[in-house]
Amino acid sequence: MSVLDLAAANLLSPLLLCFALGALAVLLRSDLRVPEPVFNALSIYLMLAIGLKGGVELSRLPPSAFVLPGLAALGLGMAIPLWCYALLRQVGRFGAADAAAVAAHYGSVSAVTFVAAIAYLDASGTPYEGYAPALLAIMEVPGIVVAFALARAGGALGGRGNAGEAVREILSGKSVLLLAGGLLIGAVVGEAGYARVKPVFSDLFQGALCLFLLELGILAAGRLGDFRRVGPFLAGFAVVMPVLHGVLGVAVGHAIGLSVGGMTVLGTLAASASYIAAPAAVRLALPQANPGYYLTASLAITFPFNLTLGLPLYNALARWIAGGP
Amino acid sequence: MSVLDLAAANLLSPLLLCFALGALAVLLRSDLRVPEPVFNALSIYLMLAIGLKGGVELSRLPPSAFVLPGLAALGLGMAIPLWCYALLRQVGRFGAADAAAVAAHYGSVSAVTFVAAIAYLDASGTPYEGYAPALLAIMEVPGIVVAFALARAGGALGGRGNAGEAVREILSGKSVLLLAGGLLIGAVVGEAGYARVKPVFSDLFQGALCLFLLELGILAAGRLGDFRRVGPFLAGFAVVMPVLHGVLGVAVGHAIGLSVGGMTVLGTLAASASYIAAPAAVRLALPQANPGYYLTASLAITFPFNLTLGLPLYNALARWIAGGP
Amino acid sequence: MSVLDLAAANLLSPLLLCFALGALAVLLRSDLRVPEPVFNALSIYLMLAIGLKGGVELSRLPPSAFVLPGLAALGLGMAIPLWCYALLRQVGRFGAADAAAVAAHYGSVSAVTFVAAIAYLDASGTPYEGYAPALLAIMEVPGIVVAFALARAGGALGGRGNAGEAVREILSGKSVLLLAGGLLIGAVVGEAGYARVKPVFSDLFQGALCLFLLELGILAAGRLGDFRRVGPFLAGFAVVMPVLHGVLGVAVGHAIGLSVGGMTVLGTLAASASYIAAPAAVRLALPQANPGYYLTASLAITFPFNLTLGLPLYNALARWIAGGP
Amino acid sequence: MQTVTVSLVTIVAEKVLATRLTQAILAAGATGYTLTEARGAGSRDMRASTLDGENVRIEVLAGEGVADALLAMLARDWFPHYAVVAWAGTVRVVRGEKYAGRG
Amino acid sequence: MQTVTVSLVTIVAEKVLATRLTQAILAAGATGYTLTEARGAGSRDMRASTLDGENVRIEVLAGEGVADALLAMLARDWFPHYAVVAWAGTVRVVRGEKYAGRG
Amino acid sequence: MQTVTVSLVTIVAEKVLATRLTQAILAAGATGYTLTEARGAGSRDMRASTLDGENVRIEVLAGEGVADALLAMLARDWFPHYAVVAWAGTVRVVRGEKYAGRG
Ligand SMILES: Nc1ncnc2c1ncn2[C@@H]1O[C@H](COP(=O)(O)O)[C@@H](O)[C@H]1O
Ligand SMILES: Nc1ncnc2c1ncn2[C@@H]1O[C@H](COP(=O)(O)O)[C@@H](O)[C@H]1O
Ligand SMILES: Nc1ncnc2c1ncn2[C@@H]1O[C@H](COP(=O)(O)O)[C@@H](O)[C@H]1O
Ligand code: NA
Ligand code: NA
Ligand code: NA
Repeated sequence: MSVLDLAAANLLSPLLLCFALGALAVLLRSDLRVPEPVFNALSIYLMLAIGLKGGVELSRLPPSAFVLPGLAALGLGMAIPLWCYALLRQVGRFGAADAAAVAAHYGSVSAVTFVAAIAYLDASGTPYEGYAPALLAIMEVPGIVVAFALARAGGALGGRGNAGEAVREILSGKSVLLLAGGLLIGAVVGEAGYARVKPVFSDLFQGALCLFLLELGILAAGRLGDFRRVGPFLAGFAVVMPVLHGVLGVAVGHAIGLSVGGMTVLGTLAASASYIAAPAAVRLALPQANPGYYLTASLAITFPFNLTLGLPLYNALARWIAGGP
Repeated sequence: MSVLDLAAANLLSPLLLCFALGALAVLLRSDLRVPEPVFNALSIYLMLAIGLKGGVELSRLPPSAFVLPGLAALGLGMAIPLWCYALLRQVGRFGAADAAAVAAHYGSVSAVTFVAAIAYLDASGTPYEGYAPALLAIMEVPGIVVAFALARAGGALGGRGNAGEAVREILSGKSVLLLAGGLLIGAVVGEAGYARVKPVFSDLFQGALCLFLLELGILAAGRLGDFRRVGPFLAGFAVVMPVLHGVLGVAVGHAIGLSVGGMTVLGTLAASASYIAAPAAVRLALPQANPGYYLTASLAITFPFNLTLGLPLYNALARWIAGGP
Repeated sequence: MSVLDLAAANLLSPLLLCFALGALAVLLRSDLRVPEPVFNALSIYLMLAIGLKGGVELSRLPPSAFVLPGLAALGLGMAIPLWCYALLRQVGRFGAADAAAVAAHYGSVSAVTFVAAIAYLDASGTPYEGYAPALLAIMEVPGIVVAFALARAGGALGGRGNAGEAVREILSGKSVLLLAGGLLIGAVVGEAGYARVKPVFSDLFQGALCLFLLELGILAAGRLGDFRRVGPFLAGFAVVMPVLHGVLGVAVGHAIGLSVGGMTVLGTLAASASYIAAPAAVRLALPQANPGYYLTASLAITFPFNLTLGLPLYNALARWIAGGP
Repeated sequence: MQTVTVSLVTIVAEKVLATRLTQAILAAGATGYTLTEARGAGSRDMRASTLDGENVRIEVLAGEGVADALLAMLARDWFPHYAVVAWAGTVRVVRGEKYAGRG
Repeated sequence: MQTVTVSLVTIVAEKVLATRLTQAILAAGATGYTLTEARGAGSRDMRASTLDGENVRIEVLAGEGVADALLAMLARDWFPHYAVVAWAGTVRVVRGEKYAGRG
Repeated sequence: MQTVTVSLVTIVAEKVLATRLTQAILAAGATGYTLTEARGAGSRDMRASTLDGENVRIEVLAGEGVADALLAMLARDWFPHYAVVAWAGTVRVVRGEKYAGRG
């Protein structure tokens, strides 16, 4: 299949169409909302499910297999904010706080984009390294820390903002905890223990993700009103940088010997921008940064872009680089 | 099996018994309630699941197969309020607002009654036309619009009430949107795409419906206190009209060549009264109408009647008309 | 396997590890919480699921098979508060209200501990009597009633406290209602009717329980701050009494001829302390009793103890008494 | 806008008390109440609500007589044992007769 | 602390009215509102909200003019048909200009 | 009913601030607070809460000194950057000593 065929198949999956339905609901001014406590519970479920499944896979690998990919993920997470910040300040003419805030989002990762990549690979029968969820966990926080350091250097930290506290909060925040906890539990209970909870944590995964994406479509479309505020530079940034980061992630994945699936995952992680952990941390540490910039860019532009066009692109690239069809 | 046997089997299904358990909880003054956000999420799930399944079926049919049944459903939905309104005004001596309000409820449809009909047919292995959920979607709104037109003619619209806005709200309301969206998604992704979300949207359906009916039992029984207010005329209306509409729906279904299952579904849809979309729309458009009338009639009388006795009756009729046993 | 092996296997099950993850979240001061409406819905689901499954089993047995175990469970529930109260007053030097409050908790039972016992037996392939959930239902309330009678005798009832009302409330409370209702529905619909809702009420059970235990871990760990208030006597009581009650339950089970699984269940029920029904009833009936005592003892000490070490112990005892390995 | 002055009593209490407290409020002569779910921290923090949500916050519009009766009832029957906090203020309403109650 | 005095109008209404009511509030000149979910009991108890949660409780900080306009609008358009209750009080805020509105 | 007069400060803020704000409230000398979930609209509407519910509404009973300290703290540390709104009123309580605080 060509890239376009793949993109079309991806666009017409239940996941993407549920996201589109949510966005449509906003455009029709419908009252459709997934109730907040249920959305919240779904996100707990998704994180735990990703972790558990990854943990079971992890238990089959020697720890050494994980060192290089872990370091690569860490390196990507820490490097990405550097050029994002520079670009936003120098070329985009953003203030230190806004530049650091956006950089934090692109340095961190989006768990749902990751999950969509996994679903994409599963649907096309492409295997990937079992420790992929661990890479997700590793890349959540470092990019945010680096961005805060840049903000401090730029004189944008201070006042009520408290970067240390904010970082402590995401480190102990539920998404890192559930991912890491799930990985550990999965590794400990192994295949046999996992079998007992598989009907919930594996069989229901795609359907639950549909409901989650329905609400994400609503939330993303709700941000479309801020589109004007974002300006052409940031809008371009929110599409071009994911592609560059995706290419970089795939290349790094190739360099350290990952499979096509693993390259796709690392590319997707690098390309994705956080819109759950990072916004909360940034709001607390950099109150003067404008959420209209960072949330709109990551949630309303980069997230749908990666979901629809990014994924097939990074995957096609990975297959091409691996010399495949 | 005789009609009575069928009714007994229906009464003793987990669905009906969960409804009864909810009602019992109210009678025992228990604090049992399905929390509102979860009930809400269940209704999103049920609507989307109905739509998805119907869409997959729909994708197998030529569009032409659907024209006649669609028109029949539309016709039924628009005609039913006419005689309901006349009857309530002339014989029942209701005011224009109350008569139109009740007529709107019986012109529209109840999704859960529809779903119970599907479950009933599935349990007895009776096939039905794949586009059935589309009929449900078609019949949700027109009856309400007709009833509002009657109210306007009767001089009962005006003041804060705003029928146009109310109709716009149900058209973009979550139940129409999820049904129609689900149908579309199902038709686009087809069997293969559906397989990935089937564990959630198909396997869990009956169990989720049990929990939904548990809460509906609580809500319906909570309306029993209003029974006195309803009066003997409306109480009779709430049992007799469903039967007449059920017979009419089955007959129309036969006339346009539906299967036994299809006739049962169309009969059930005609017989059912809305208690979610219609009450909200009526409350906004006809504030002077008394919810003690329309909600009690549709939710506390017609709904349980259809669920327990109506379903087997319409099904027996369909089998009889088709010349079956 | 030795008792220690069994205990280790139990400790490393997904259920226990999810409980531990919840506790860990509190220690790390994470914001992880299962939203209250979802937790609430999970508890409705679990109770109904336990009841339904038990009811299906029950429908296969002659009613006579159930008389003796039912009476044994009732007797245990009513006797346990007697010595608990005496011990707490005489040796522990607690006031009448506090002693009766704690006695009520240990006389009643914990549904989740019961469920963990079932999961434990299932995992090791040990069969148990089908009416086990009925024993759970029977033991929920009597111990609380006896404890209130003791409080009255001790002069601790009065003022705003209203034991009669409190007992009426738990009798019609959701846990008794769902258990009893589920048992009835299960018995009526039997294997065939149950099959339709099995994907929800059976296949999802263990996974749903994981999420429930995650939140229970959070709640239990949240009580650890009260540990000092509890004092060494009550802390010892909360570990020693479960063991004594567990031994007693296993012995009674053996005397009336239960299987190894049945003895384990009865031992676990006797050993368990309520932390949902009893606290609410006690708060209303004995307002002057300190929740810092009864909730901390039952939720933060006895519950985790039973879950981790108690279960394998009672099971090993049952196997030993039955002459097994 | 012609308005009359009535009392607004706000009560915050452990959730487990909700049913009983609203019954007592109506029994004390109030014509209605509005309840929202809440949580909080206070100086006692002794409660049994761990597993059952947290607090409820109840507002009662009432004439001054009923309002004082409510506060007196709370002080006598509820403050000693339960985590209950209450305050009273004065507000203007359009149709005062609705809240006159039986006090 | 230098503060200015503004009105605080609180409205309790059937949940089904929420969207319309908040639109009407802003149309009447208020600069914002705060909404919480609530439930309650009252003297009429005639509502269609069985299936849709229960009440909403809306607070509006506004100048006295807008506050009176709000009460008048409620009395004219909403009280006759809907389960709506409202009251107004006086509070101090730090930055009063924020709530001056268009009233 | 013998009552004393205390201040009631109400604060509406973005949900993401809840933990920090309640800590700051207790640090400013308040003896407790009551928090409810809310949502709203205002004149700034600049927030990061899209994915995390919306607002919290926090009530604090306190002596006038603590109440003024709270308002001052809000005006200094919170108003400039966050979507925070606050008001203060006067209410009667039965046992005033409970709320005297450290202010
Ligand atoms: N100073 C205060 N201001 C506002 N609410 C309070 C205050 N003190 C206590 N509360 C509320 O009353 C509940 C019980 O308080 P307490 O009995 O002091 O633990 C708390 O959970 C709070 O919701
Ligand atoms: N006296 C009252 N005090 C506080 N809230 C009230 C009062 N009366 C009515 N309400 C609220 O207003 C809603 C509608 O009242 P009603 O129209 O009287 O049924 C109720 O559900 C309550 O939330
Ligand atoms: N005039 C007002 N009346 C009541 N609440 C308000 C008002 N203005 C703002 N708020 C609340 O304060 C929050 C933040 O307001 P703002 O910073 O103006 O966007 C809003 O979401 C509302 O909950
Ligand atoms: Na990234
Ligand atoms: Na109908
Ligand atoms: Na026990």
